[in-house]
Amino acid sequence: MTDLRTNFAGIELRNPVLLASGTCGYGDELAPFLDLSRLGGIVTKTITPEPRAGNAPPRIVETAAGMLNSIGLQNPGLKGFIDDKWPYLAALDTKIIVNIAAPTAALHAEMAARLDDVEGIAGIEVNISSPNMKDGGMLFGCSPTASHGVIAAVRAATRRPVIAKLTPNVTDIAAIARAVVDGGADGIAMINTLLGMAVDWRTRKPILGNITGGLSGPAIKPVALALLWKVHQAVDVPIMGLGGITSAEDALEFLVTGATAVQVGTATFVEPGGAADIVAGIESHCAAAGMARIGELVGTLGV
Amino acid sequence: MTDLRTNFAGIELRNPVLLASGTCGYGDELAPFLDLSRLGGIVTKTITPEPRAGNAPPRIVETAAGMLNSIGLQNPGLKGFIDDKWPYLAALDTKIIVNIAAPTAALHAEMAARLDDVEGIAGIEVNISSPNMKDGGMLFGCSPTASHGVIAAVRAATRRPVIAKLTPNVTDIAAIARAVVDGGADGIAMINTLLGMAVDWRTRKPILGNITGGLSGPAIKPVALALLWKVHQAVDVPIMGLGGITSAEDALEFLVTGATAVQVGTATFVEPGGAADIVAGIESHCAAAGMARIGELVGTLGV
Amino acid sequence: MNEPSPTATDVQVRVVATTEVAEAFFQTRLEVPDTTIRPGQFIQLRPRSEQSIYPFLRIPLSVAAVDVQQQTIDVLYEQVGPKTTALRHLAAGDEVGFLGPLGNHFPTPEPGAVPVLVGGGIGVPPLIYFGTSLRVHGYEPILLVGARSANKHLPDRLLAPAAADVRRASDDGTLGHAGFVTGLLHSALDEPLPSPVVYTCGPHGMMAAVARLCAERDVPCFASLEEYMACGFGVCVGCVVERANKESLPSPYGHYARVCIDGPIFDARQIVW
Amino acid sequence: MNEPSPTATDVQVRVVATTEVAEAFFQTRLEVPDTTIRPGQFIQLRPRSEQSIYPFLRIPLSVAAVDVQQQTIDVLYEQVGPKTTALRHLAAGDEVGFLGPLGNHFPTPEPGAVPVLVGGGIGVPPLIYFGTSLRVHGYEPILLVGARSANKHLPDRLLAPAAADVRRASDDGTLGHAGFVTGLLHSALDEPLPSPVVYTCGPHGMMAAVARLCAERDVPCFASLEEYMACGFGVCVGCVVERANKESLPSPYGHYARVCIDGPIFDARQIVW
Ligand SMILES: Cc1cc2nc3c(=O)[nH]c(=O)nc-3n(C[C@H](O)[C@H](O)[C@H](O)COP(=O)(O)OP(=O)(O)OC[C@H]3O[C@@H](n4cnc5c(N)ncnc54)[C@H](O)[C@@H]3O)c2cc1C
Ligand SMILES: Cc1cc2nc3c(=O)[nH]c(=O)nc-3n(C[C@H](O)[C@H](O)[C@H](O)COP(=O)(O)OP(=O)(O)OC[C@H]3O[C@@H](n4cnc5c(N)ncnc54)[C@H](O)[C@@H]3O)c2cc1C
Ligand SMILES: Cc1cc2nc3c(=O)[nH]c(=O)nc-3n(C[C@H](O)[C@H](O)[C@H](O)COP(=O)(O)O)c2cc1C
Ligand SMILES: Cc1cc2nc3c(=O)[nH]c(=O)nc-3n(C[C@H](O)[C@H](O)[C@H](O)COP(=O)(O)O)c2cc1C
Ligand code: FES
Ligand code: FES
Repeated sequence: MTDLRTNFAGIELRNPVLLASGTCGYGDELAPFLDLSRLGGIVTKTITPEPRAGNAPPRIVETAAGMLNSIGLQNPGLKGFIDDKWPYLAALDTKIIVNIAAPTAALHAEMAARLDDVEGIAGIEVNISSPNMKDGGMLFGCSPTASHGVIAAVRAATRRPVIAKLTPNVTDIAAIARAVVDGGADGIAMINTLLGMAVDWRTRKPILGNITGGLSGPAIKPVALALLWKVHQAVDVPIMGLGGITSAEDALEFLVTGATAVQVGTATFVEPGGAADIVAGIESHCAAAGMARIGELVGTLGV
Repeated sequence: MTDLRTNFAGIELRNPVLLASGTCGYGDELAPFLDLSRLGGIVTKTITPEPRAGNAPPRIVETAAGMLNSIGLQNPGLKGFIDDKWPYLAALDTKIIVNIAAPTAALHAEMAARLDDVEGIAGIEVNISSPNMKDGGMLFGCSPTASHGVIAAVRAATRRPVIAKLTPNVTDIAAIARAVVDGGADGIAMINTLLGMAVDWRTRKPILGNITGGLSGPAIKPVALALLWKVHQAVDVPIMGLGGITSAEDALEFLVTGATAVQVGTATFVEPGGAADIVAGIESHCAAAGMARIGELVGTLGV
Repeated sequence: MNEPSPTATDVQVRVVATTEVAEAFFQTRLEVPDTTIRPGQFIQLRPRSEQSIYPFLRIPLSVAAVDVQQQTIDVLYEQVGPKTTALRHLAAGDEVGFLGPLGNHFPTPEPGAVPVLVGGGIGVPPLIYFGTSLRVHGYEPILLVGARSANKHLPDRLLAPAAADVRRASDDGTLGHAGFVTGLLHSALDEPLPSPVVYTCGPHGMMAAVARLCAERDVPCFASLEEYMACGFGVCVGCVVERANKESLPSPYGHYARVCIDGPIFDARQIVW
Repeated sequence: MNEPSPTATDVQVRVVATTEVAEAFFQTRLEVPDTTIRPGQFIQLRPRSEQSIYPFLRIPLSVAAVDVQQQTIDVLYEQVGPKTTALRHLAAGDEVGFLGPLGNHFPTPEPGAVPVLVGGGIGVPPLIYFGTSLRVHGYEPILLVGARSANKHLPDRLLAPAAADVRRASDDGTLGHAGFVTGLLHSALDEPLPSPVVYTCGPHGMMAAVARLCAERDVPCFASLEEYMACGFGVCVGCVVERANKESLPSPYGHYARVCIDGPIFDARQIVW
């Protein structure tokens, strides 16, 4: 038996496996297929200050070993979340991290402050990286200064652990990571989706209504690992690794490379109960390898 | 019958299908499997001023719908290329584009000038984007200023068309594209590989000797199309599109999205004769669609 | 129509057999643990081994027939890409991942009404199961079927259980009415049918035309929509359709409905075509 | 040993049959248009349909047996991941992409020499074909085979054609010598063999130990290397091994040799272990 308990930036997790933002909604649709209490936690679909309609369809298309999405952050808004979604989440026996995005640093801070009044939230993940959030023009997550600004504002507005979620679509992700840590981030989650596009040459049209979208799934795992490795070397805060994880072995690769915990995203669409199997697989692999605590594995990559 | 002839930045191509740098060597190993005269052209494996040994193995690993490589530009150097490789290439009935990389702008220019004395080269592709070229520290292709500098130097040193090959690993590829066009690039080739990594969690070691490598193959096609679309809107020079092309349909998607020609890379490893099949497939699809010239398709994406 | 939908489960099931029933159109019979599936519901299959991650996403398919005795269901599908190719190549006895039943179901018409089922191409399968079930409940549905040409039409033996009155159209005139299936609907609605109710599934353009025609004639119309799906159970919000009457919604959050869980069947007047 | 290697071709071939010959170890027989393949050469198979792109790269496998009459070849492989899984699941009659033969071949020993073949795990297959061919040419090879345990050992009937003298070792002592195959080699080289020549294929550590032992005893040693391969025909420069005596090379360009085309068989003294 390996002890899988993990402390992530002050959040006590039953095990290091969470569900990624936007791939588990607000928990309810998954419950028939997955016992959420078997997971370390779940990260809610991004909420924004006001409700959003999201992008015009089609919003989804499969690509080689992955998929593109352009959901466009359809969500009920902060108030709708608290009124309609939180009661269900609050009753779950797992840690709930709330993922937020807003058009300005100040609005991020306002959201975080308002959520501070809601009992039971384990942490705030700040989505400075969604290719579907266009309100702010260029993404915050593409500029160290803007990233720093958003995270500092949220940090000042909440008593909860703040996790910055980074985009891979940048030249120097280590610089962004240093900026958010400097701004007070207690942890980092990475990666969000890669910018991607699919085209139907016969109709001569993009397949997604939004033209481009975010690429996720096994196809991006090598990119996620390379960027995780860069960021692990650049900063000292704990990192949640994600991008293409579909198996326990995948998860273990992220842990070895420097992630303290992992998030399962797109894989849940294909195997709704898969995250629990990943927990079980991690436990049996680590037990077979004679590890007492999962932490013994984290960041042990020898190069 | 659709006329597939394509003028790319002054280079008259039999058809818009070329082989990508580093995936066709200097032509000879492929000849048993592929009649190179059926292609628009081939782009040589990158040559550098001096011979290079390349990186320590392992250099290759398969990933989901793709592969990582860390060849590290093993090549015979400029003189070795001209003496040992060029005679074979010169005799081929297809356009030969020579791909170069060097640690400084001045050395790029020197190489281009020396190649100007070699009769028969159709164009120069400047690899400012290989994740395996570390001599210059940060890649030229990651900075608009550095990219501009290299291309301007090469442009001044050669009478041949100059094609800048861009990396996808940047925040704003349109800015890099504008910089190289400003520096005098006659065309753009994109994309080079994405930064990636693979890990063996049991041995707790990276799989590649070089730790990270370049991701190529079908997995990256959505990224290549999205970036092509961005660059197509940003500049007016012709673009060679590449990244994950394995079929005629893939090639047509790049043409529709804004590529004047395409390059086939990793696919050649799996189907050594595949590029010729892609030419045939493009021809039959376009003929069936009643197109007189392939150019009618280029950049026709309706959004 | 207001019984709750059966609960979906995620199981491995076995292939009984696959047969080609029209050109590039296949029927696969699956042995399932539970046949409690309502007409109009669909399933998500994963036609690959545990070791493989390709094809990556599952394939949504309507249920075309249910055999409660044999504990089997049939899916009918056109081979169009990697997932349908993988499914078609499974051998008898092979396992396939089965998630379902998913989505809502066709609403039962008022007693005495005449259900007019209008299907095109890969939209025909759910109407077969629906028609079969309607007849069990004493209705006499009319089935209008369109396809590109004769060789793309499903054979009589597959359509017969769904309706005594089957009428066909083909775009190229090689079978039945020459032209679109909407031509057949036009004629059918001209007949003196007692309170017709239209149910349609097929290409978007076809269903839009059907919906328009029904609106003109003031005939109720229910459409079974298709959208690219990732999850199929409501969590990704990827498979959406725009709602009509957005003004009446409490927030823009509701502008789009999910085809997989809020549908796939919608009252044709409640969505933007 | 100096005849040129046969020319490689890229063709589709058919699976005759696949059988499990040891635990998770499979033998697949392929019907090939041309059996001109030299011992030590390998092939690149693509066990998937044209429509599918997964598994993406081909799988390099040594040729373990050739039947000139039946026009078939055998490959022997352990199921370790997606590609070997896909290959193993092909049915009789299925097509598989075949690129080959590739690489160089084992050098024939001087007349009268005793070939000592040292194989471990998935390295045994090429030695079977080589041993069989050596016996046809009048040599009497000794075959030393190592595996993790008895159930991973290939059966006698597969090894018998390669040598009259087969000696086995297993790491866990469940069959033959308890320990590594290098223990067997130690003993064999202690025997008064007339000019022994060692040929080895197996895990890197095993071959390195074999090479070391041979260097100590001044016995010639040829090793068939394995590296991750993309192309298999020399164009990607991915499958390299570091050369010894780099000082003697004209430029650093030659520091690394390609296993697929400059090998897979190297004189053990010419590479860095
Ligand atoms: C609720 C639902 C029920 C369905 N029922 C059936 C059925 O009973 N029989 C049947 O043959 N098909 C049905 N489909 C469509 C079927 O799911 C697709 O044809 C299939 O996923 C294609 O997968 P592929 O990998 O073979 O081809 P792909 O390569 O994925 O696609 C081939 C072509 O089909 C188009 N396509 C793929 N998926 C969709 C989609 N979801 N919506 C619209 N266009 C798509 C693509 O644009 C492409 O042109 C249904 C779809 C949904 C959403
Ligand atoms: C010239 C040559 C000849 C070969 N002959 C045989 C043979 O006759 N029988 C046989 O069983 N295998 C042979 N192999 C190895 C075989 O190619 C691999 O086992 C196979 O590619 C694994 O593919 P996979 O998708 O099933 O597993 P993967 O998931 O790709 O790999 C499974 C495991 O094998 C390792 N591995 C994969 N490929 C290689 C490689 N090329 N070198 C070293 N380790 C690797 C991986 O690190 C991983 O741990 C040969 C390899 C080469 C290069
Ligand atoms: C359909 C979909 C919706 C997503 N929505 C969000 C979101 O609302 N907020 C967010 O931070 N990330 C979102 N993501 C990104 C994922 O959380 C994750 O970062 C990414 O998909 C990579 O992980 P994966 O490959 O495991 O899916 C979404 C991803 C998908 C596929
Ligand atoms: C093994 C390998 C070697 C490569 N070497 C080079 C190189 O020397 N110079 C270069 O500009 N690009 C090189 N590339 C990048 C390719 O030319 C191409 O940009 C990239 O692989 C994306 O295309 P693809 O997905 O079709 O392979 C190499 C790619 C691979 C896979
Ligand atoms: S397919 Fe995911 S919500 Fe409908
Ligand atoms: S595998 Fe490509 S050079 Fe050897």
